[in-house]
Amino acid sequence: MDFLNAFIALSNFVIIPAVAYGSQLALGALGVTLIYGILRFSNFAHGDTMAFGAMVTVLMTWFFQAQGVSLGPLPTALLALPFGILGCMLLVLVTDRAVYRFYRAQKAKPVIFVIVSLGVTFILNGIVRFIIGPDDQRFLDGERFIISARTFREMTGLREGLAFKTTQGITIVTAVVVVALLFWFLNRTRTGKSMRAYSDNEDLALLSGINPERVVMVTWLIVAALATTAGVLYGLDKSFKPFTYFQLLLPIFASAIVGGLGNPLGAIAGGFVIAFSEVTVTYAWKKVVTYIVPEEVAPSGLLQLLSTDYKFAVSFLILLIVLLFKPTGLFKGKAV
Amino acid sequence: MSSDPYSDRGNKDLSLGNPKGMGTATPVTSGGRAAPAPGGPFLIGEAMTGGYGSGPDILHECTIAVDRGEIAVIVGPNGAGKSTGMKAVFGMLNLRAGHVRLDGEDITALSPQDRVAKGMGFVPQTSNIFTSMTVEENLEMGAFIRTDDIRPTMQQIYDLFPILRDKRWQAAGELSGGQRQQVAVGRALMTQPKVLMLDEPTAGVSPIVMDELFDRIIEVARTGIPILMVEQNARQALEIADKGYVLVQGRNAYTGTGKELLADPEVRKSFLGG
Amino acid sequence: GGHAKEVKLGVLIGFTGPIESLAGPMASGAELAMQEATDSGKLLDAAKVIPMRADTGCIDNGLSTSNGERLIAEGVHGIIGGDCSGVTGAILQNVAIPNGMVMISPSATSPGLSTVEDNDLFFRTAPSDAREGEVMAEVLQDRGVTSIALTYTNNDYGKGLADAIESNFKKIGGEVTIVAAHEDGKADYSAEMGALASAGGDILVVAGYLDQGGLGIINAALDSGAFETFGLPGGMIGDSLPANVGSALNGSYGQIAGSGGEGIEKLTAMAGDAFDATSPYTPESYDAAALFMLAMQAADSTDPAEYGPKILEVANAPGEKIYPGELGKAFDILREGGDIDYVGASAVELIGPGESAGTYRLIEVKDGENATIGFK
Amino acid sequence: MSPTVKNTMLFAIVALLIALVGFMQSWNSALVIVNMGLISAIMALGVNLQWGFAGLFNVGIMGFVALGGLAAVLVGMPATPGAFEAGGWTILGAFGFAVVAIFAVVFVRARMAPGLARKLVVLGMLVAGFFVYRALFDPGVESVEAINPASTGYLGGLGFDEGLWVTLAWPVGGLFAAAAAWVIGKTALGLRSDYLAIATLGIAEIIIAVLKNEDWLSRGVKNVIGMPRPTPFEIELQNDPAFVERAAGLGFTAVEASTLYVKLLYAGLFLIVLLILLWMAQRALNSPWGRMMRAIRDNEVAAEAMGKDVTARHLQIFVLGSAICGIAGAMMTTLDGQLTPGTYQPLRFTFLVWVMVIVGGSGNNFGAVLGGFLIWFLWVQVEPMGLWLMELITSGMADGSPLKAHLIESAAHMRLFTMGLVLLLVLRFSPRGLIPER
Amino acid sequence: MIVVDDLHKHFGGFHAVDGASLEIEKGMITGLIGPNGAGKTTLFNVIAGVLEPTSGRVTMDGEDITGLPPHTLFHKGLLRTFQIAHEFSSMTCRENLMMVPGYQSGETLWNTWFGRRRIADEERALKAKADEVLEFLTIEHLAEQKAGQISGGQKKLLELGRTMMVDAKIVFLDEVGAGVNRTLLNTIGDAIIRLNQNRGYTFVVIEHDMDFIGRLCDPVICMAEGKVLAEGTLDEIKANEQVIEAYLGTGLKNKDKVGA
Ligand SMILES: Nc1ncnc2c1ncn2[C@@H]1O[C@H](COP(=O)(O)OP(=O)(O)OP(=O)(O)O)[C@@H](O)[C@H]1O
Ligand SMILES: Nc1ncnc2c1ncn2[C@@H]1O[C@H](COP(=O)(O)OP(=O)(O)OP(=O)(O)O)[C@@H](O)[C@H]1O
Ligand SMILES: CC(C)C[C@H](N)C(=O)O
Ligand SMILES: [Mg+2]
Ligand SMILES: [Mg+2]
Repeated sequence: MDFLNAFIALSNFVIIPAVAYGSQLALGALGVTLIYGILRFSNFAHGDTMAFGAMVTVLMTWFFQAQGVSLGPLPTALLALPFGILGCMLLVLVTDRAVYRFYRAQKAKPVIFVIVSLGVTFILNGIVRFIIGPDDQRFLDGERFIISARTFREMTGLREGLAFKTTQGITIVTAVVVVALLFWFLNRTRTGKSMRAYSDNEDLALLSGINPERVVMVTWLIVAALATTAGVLYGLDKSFKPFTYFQLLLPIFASAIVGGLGNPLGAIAGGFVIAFSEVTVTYAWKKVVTYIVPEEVAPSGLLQLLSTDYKFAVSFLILLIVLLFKPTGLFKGKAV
Repeated sequence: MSSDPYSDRGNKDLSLGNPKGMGTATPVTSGGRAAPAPGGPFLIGEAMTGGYGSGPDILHECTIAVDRGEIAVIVGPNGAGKSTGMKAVFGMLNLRAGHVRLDGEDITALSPQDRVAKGMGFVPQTSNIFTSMTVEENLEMGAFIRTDDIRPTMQQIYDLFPILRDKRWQAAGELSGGQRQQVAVGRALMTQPKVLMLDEPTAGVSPIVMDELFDRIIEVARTGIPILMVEQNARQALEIADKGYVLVQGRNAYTGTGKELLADPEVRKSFLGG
Repeated sequence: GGHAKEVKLGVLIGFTGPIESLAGPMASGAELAMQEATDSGKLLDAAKVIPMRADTGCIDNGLSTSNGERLIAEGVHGIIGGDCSGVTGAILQNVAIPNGMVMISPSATSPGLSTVEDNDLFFRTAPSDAREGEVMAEVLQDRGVTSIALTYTNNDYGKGLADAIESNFKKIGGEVTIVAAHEDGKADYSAEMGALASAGGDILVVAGYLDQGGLGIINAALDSGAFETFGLPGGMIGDSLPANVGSALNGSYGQIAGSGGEGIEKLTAMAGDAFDATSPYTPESYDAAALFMLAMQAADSTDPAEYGPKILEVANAPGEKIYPGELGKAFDILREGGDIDYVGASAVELIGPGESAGTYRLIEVKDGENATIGFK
Repeated sequence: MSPTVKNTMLFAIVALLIALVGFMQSWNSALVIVNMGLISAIMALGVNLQWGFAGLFNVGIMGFVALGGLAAVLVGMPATPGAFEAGGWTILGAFGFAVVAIFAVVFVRARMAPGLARKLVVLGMLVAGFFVYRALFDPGVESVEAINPASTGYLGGLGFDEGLWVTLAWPVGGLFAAAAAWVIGKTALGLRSDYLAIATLGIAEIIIAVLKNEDWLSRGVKNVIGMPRPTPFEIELQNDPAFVERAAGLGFTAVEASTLYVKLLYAGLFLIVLLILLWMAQRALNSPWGRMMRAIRDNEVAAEAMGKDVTARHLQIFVLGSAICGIAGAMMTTLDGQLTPGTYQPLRFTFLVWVMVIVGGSGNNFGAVLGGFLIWFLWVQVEPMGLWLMELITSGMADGSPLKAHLIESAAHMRLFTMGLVLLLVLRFSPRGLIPER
Repeated sequence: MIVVDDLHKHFGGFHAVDGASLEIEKGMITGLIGPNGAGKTTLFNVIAGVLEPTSGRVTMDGEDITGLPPHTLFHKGLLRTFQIAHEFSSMTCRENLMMVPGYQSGETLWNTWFGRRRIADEERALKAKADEVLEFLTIEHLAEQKAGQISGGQKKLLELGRTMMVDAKIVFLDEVGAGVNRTLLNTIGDAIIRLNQNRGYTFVVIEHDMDFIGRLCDPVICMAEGKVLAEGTLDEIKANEQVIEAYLGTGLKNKDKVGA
């Protein structure tokens, strides 16, 4: 019986990866949820906005690396991030001007916005691939691990290793900080409140002296910052590849929705729900159980509830169950 | 079923293009320039002609005016164009003819936003609160353009409508019809406007609150702020009105002091319910 | 017979979609062969070979079929493609067979395509995965591996290959602790990693694509310290993998269809900096294009019905061995009625229903690079 | 311009575009577009029914289309010899057991008093049931999948592979989709807008996951190829002297004539289906039923108070719309001649259909049909357009310049780019769709 | 006819209806008054099946109707209007009315394809009926206007009009008067009385206009804080101290400041 090793194995393969993945999803979901909450449509272009912001950052990182600039143990990309954010801000503002503003003036239905954002997705898709190509790009440098599995084993003498990556650490910290900031911003500051007012009743907001275009602009700026940060952190942790950002959209939307659309706390909760359900339900408990039970009764099978083929299906099943009991998500999101 | 029977967004689905908060009027777009136009009452919509979008004219050379310290009341049958007239004065409608002047300044070309900045306050007839925000936040939004301390005003509102104090942390969309109306009026009072426009402020409020409200309106007016309001509780309203307008089919049908209109048997019979 | 001064060859592969990063080099490889033929001035009556690109999206039947029809409409004389096995079947059935068009796929490797009814119009320069399964099992046995964890990309390629590896490895007495699918292009592979790590095994065999889920899985395994050595079938062999993973990949090994270093080295030299000739299925693409033109020369015709039957002849012995860069020479031999045995960049040897026999190059990652350590 | 004239013109323009393909490329290409256009139009009709009529945000179209495809396999493919003996019956038995077990659970739940005891018993029964089910199911699956896995390894179907019998798969596809929609509707229709959307999206993903991984059912990712079709094979026609002669009489080569003939046959069949469905949808829309649906869409609470059973109506229309998507899915699989679960991607089968509905004009059946044709045309034809665009841009550049090479290299990615551009342009000039709801 | 027995409706910790018990007699026009937030609308919503009660029972003609969905209650003859107008905004006013009657044969899909004749006949009758109602409400000129584009008061009229499209047994009117012109309101009052006397409709009317209540209603029930505060004729109610304090008030204080 070896609870310590069992626990380490579980942390290494379930808890840490799920928390990190959950934070990544949450950061993406925050952007989606904000657009939905304020501008009231599901932005399909969010994945590609992330890709765009990340791309600018990647290019800047390469530039810095070529110049020999570095942040020591931290990835140089963090230094390039502000530039990525700026680039992304420029992009979203231009798209808003060129595309969305027209439909706002038309008072178009949200579904039109959704489809329009699909069009924007296509275009961004083309632009990003055009600039940086469809391939994987590496831009991570600095210390890869806070603690690697091997070091951990050597340090503790345990059989199981525990790995914790620098990027995972940064992602988790960023997610927590960002959500706190956003929550404070929306609920406590004047600008934040005016954004919520605008989302609630555009005409009345106008009557209260709120400038709609400013609200829209601030929203896009925040979204650009969020998207770039999320995109870069994801790219650092995994790899930068335009196609995966589009694929990331599905779990991101799932997270935003389980959490309750329009609610920043919901986005975080949703990200974790999706991440944990993906990782735990298909987990093979053999290793963990083998450590815990006496040797004679050690399991011969994998002790896997479902094969990993169904991991995506399972996370959606969990999403469905959550929605059946909480029809507007865990945190009572908007259902406008 | 819906847990919120008040939800006026039918299919609780924004994607369905529920027009809530999305009026069909095409407001005057930003950027007009205000030009002085001497004389006249403090706020006047003069010989206004116009309608919604590209539809037919609803207003026909309709004139509404109110002066400092006065209460002007607009009455008339349903669909006469009272609310349309208010919206026109507030710039939420593109006028085809006529002018709007505030304090001698021609503001016909200003957007509603700019008019708010000029100190005009307006409570629309419908969708006049932020349903997803708390009562207190609704009031704060009323004071959005103010930069001074808003707490005293808020206390005054709570004193005026005590029920709102109990409900201050509740989402306004969960209130009863009359309570919502109180929030709407409270929101407008928070603005501390230079001129206040109310579209049926007393619809659905109980007699005791209505009295409080009228009292308050009188008080506000006597501090010098002109008040323009549409009312269906016309007799009570005309009793406190300095000026009354009867609109019929978008035209001025009768104009006079409140007392005069109340005394006119024709007006009483046709518009005030006898 | 008389023929046009132009030969058009369609390049119908997935420029967008899940293998978009492979498609570029593949197309370049095919076009390199065409360029070479044109430059030689010896094909038919000094014909100019014109490539026509079209997209399959890798997974979009409707798009592939439409684009196939479009290529036919534009008068192509042969189609290089499809790329992914799924759409390849669709193009074959809906475009190639009805129109009597010959198709040579450089990359569709599903065993299912071996038995499909094709009216002798379908060939491939890549071997069936059934064969790779045997080879991989032998490689593992040679290395003394007794148990493997196996993960595959969830499509007909991955599934077929995984089946083949599993059954062959079990046949020779190995243990397969787990067979877990992974989907390509997903954001995260922690769940798969959890299951694979829990099942354990000497090494992890990744039957996936190197710039898709395969890479994600390997990164996840290394990050969590679950596996240190990987078995790498063809879809995982390419320069970008060691480049992306870094030194941690050293010591991993596998195999890819291909033979004698000569062919591939020549191609690499020819490609120069223009594109990466060792990118997966790029040599096969070069060879597919070459086979078309050689068969046309042998039949002295661009009519599929006439040159189609020649493909097996030019590809296989007897005859003089032909390597990349030697197309001109081959055209000469053929014109004079001689015989050639096209070897090309991927050691072409067509067997049975017209697919590559499958010689495999054994690879081991050393010092961050794929090193060839033998052939099988 | 009166709306009728305008709409006729829009249809004429799309017809002209397709005809242009016929003239400039080939009539085969044009007919391929027409055939997929017809199928797309049917899908769009189904989605329009749900969205345009009832305001149900269904983003699970892909799943229903795939179920239709499954029906095509189960109806059309021959049964695998020996599969049922080997494990088919065991699998069916396992399903039978599952049904019985669920009924048992429901029965026990109804009989026992609520409380912890009941919860424990129910949970225990469910867990035990699951394991027994797996114990029955897994060996069956294993033996079925063991039968020549490279080419069969599944149960096969009913073998309706003679001529028009093949089309039996289409209504069956509709039924499959309808059955799934009923189950989904019963559970998920309480959800609103985007919550319903993600739920249906999830269910579609689950359906695809099942199709991909249950090899005994339809070979999973190994694909079913060589499916029967209602039309003759081109090769047969080419080998039929009578046909070749008649073709020659009309001035066609055998290959041309046979390929065109087969496509025309398909087009005819699809057109019949489309017309029937369109007629039904139009009639329904312009009737008190349609009025009721619009009322429900406008304001559910009020419709409920006016005596309309909103839940039942939603379920009805959800099932109908999904069934139509299922029919289209079966038709598409028949046309492709193969079922490839890996190709079912939300972008292609869900969002593209949505684009069709919105661009065409939601709430208007003719709009949906128009959108189906137009968007499909673009989806296929923007690639050459993108290439052309790139050539235009690079025409001024020096040959061999790296930028030019890069641009031409990226041309394929211009497909989506151009698609996006066209989409935005159409919606810019006609924000409510080309043929808006009245 | 309707008996409400110790009804509770809680929103979280807030008791909107807090043990209300009352009886509505057949053939009467019962007035329901009370301060804003007294729970009147909530009570309506519970009776009409829009909200589930936390506890308590509602019976109609002896039959337990607690928690039945609104559409079932509609077919039992129980109709209601909404305090905040719930029009079908993208449909014309006439369609708003024509959709009301239940069990139209054109609402069955089968008939829409194969029963056109019958539908056409029914539709003609419905249209005539709808036009009659529109005319009564003085909004016949709006028949073809989208209901989302009419004035606030007109929407309330339409709301009322819907209840006139079918033969109801009992109608709950939630502040039909708010926002309606007083002269027109008098006409509506007359109509209510007529429907009550000639067709035997039972009415329950929420209103804050005491004149209107006085003209129509007997008895009158006054609610406050979720409970029934008083019950009786309007005069009795008006004399009730608690009612005056909570609801009626004592008139304007600033009357003296009214100038001119
Ligand atoms: N969904 C809800 N959530 C929380 N509180 C609610 C909700 N709906 C109503 N309430 C509260 O219940 C109380 C009763 O509301 P109700 O609408 O029944 O009042 P009413 O008597 O109809 O008032 P009015 O005359 O203003 O229409 C109010 O205080 C309101 O704030
Ligand atoms: N959004 C709109 N679009 C088009 N027409 C409208 C719109 N709103 C109102 N109308 C029409 O304009 C006319 C005047 O409406 P308005 O709302 O001004 O009336 P009102 O006098 O305020 O009536 P009420 O007392 O009922 O509120 C009505 O005939 C109405 O049908
Ligand atoms: C392009 C390749 C990676 C395709 C793969 N060999 C298949 O058959 O699907
Ligand atoms: Mg009005
Ligand atoms: Mg009320």
